[in-house]
Amino acid sequence: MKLEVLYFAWLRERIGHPRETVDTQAETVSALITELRAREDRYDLAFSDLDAVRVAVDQDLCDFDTPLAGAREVAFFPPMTGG
Amino acid sequence: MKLEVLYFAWLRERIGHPRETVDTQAETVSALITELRAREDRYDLAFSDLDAVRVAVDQDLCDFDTPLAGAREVAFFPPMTGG
Amino acid sequence: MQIRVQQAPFDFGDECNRFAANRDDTGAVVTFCGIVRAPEHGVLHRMEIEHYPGMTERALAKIAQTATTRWGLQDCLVIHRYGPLAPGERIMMVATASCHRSDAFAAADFLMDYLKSRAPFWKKETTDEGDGWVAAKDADEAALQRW
Amino acid sequence: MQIRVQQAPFDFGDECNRFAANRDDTGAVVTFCGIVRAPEHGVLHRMEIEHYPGMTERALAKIAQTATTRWGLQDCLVIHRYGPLAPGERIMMVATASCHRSDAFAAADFLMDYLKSRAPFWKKETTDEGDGWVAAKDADEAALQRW
Repeated sequence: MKLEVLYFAWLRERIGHPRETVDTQAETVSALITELRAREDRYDLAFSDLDAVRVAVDQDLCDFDTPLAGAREVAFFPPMTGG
Repeated sequence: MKLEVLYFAWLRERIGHPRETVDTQAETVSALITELRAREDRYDLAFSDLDAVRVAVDQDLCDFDTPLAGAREVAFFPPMTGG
Repeated sequence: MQIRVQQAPFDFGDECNRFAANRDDTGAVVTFCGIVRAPEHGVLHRMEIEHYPGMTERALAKIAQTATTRWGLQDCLVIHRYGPLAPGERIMMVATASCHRSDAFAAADFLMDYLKSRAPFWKKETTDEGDGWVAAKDADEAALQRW
Repeated sequence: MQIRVQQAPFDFGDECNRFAANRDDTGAVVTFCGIVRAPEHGVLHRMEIEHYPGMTERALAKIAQTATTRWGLQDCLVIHRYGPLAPGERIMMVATASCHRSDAFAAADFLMDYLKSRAPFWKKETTDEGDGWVAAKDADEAALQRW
């Protein structure tokens, strides 16, 4: 399946681009992260501390074990600092 | 001693005037209330439920057993409803 | 710290803007505005606020000083009107400025609780059912125990 | 209920006045305004706020809806800016309207806590010591437990 994958804040900076289309068979967010980390060092580095990473699937915050079946957009970002 | 005695809200309405000068030897607020109640029915009525009366001596909220020595102004009023 | 007790209307928005201006080292401003609203029963024609000139300013300054010290406020403002007011009119406002939002919120909440039960104001309502002094609520007195 | 996510500045006072207008049956309006302030260390030159278009509006609407239902608000407003901001500039505001002050205060406090840690905004500071993304505070995450 094709997923739009988005990165924000320092994840975007470390990975080097704000979004990309990923062709993947990953069944969960965790599996997708494993695939991305295997690609290149900059991905591996960006995801090296998952305590500092949050994820949203189709614009809803969720956990790393969330299934990706039917998903169109996955976003990775650090803990939010609004307000 | 001479005291300025002030009344607010329904105490003012029941007693019929907003302030008066009272010549008294009352040693405490309680004693002053006893003197006032003895004057006329309207005073007696105004002070008949002391749970509904608050007092300030020289513009500070206080208790009924507060001494009046040195005081210049005593005010009686219902519980406050600002805001 | 500013305390104003006045019969004249005030402009809530202008006061908010003035209060929040030039605050490079303030992170958080909280404001509260009290509005004359319809009573539990009947149709409100008018509200009249009586106060105790002199003591009112003293009591408000003391409450504001306590809040400023307790929450390390950079500034606080209290405006309270007296005299006749129509439904929908703005009765009073408070504003607090602090580095952190939790302090600004707590201080504004505290100011309101104390101002409500410890500043010498009394409200009289004129409704289609007649005149009456607004009774103090047990809940307002109880709210002071939070602090 | 109104949610606005925008790069342009907003006028805090005008928004307060508009929000508090025509509210005969509202007793209480609480507003909060967040201001860009100096960081713990160094001199702040600039702040940049990044956000996640689409999700931001969704997340804010959900938080505002929860507050409205939980405290029976008559209305609430959230404005949040993104893009470059200078020290002293107003970042965001919330406003709540309710019959009773306790509901208006609690709802505004809740909105701020959730908006801070659950809406997709990220702050980057440029100081005389360099650039850096503002770290989320444990205290902000802990604050959510209050609700």
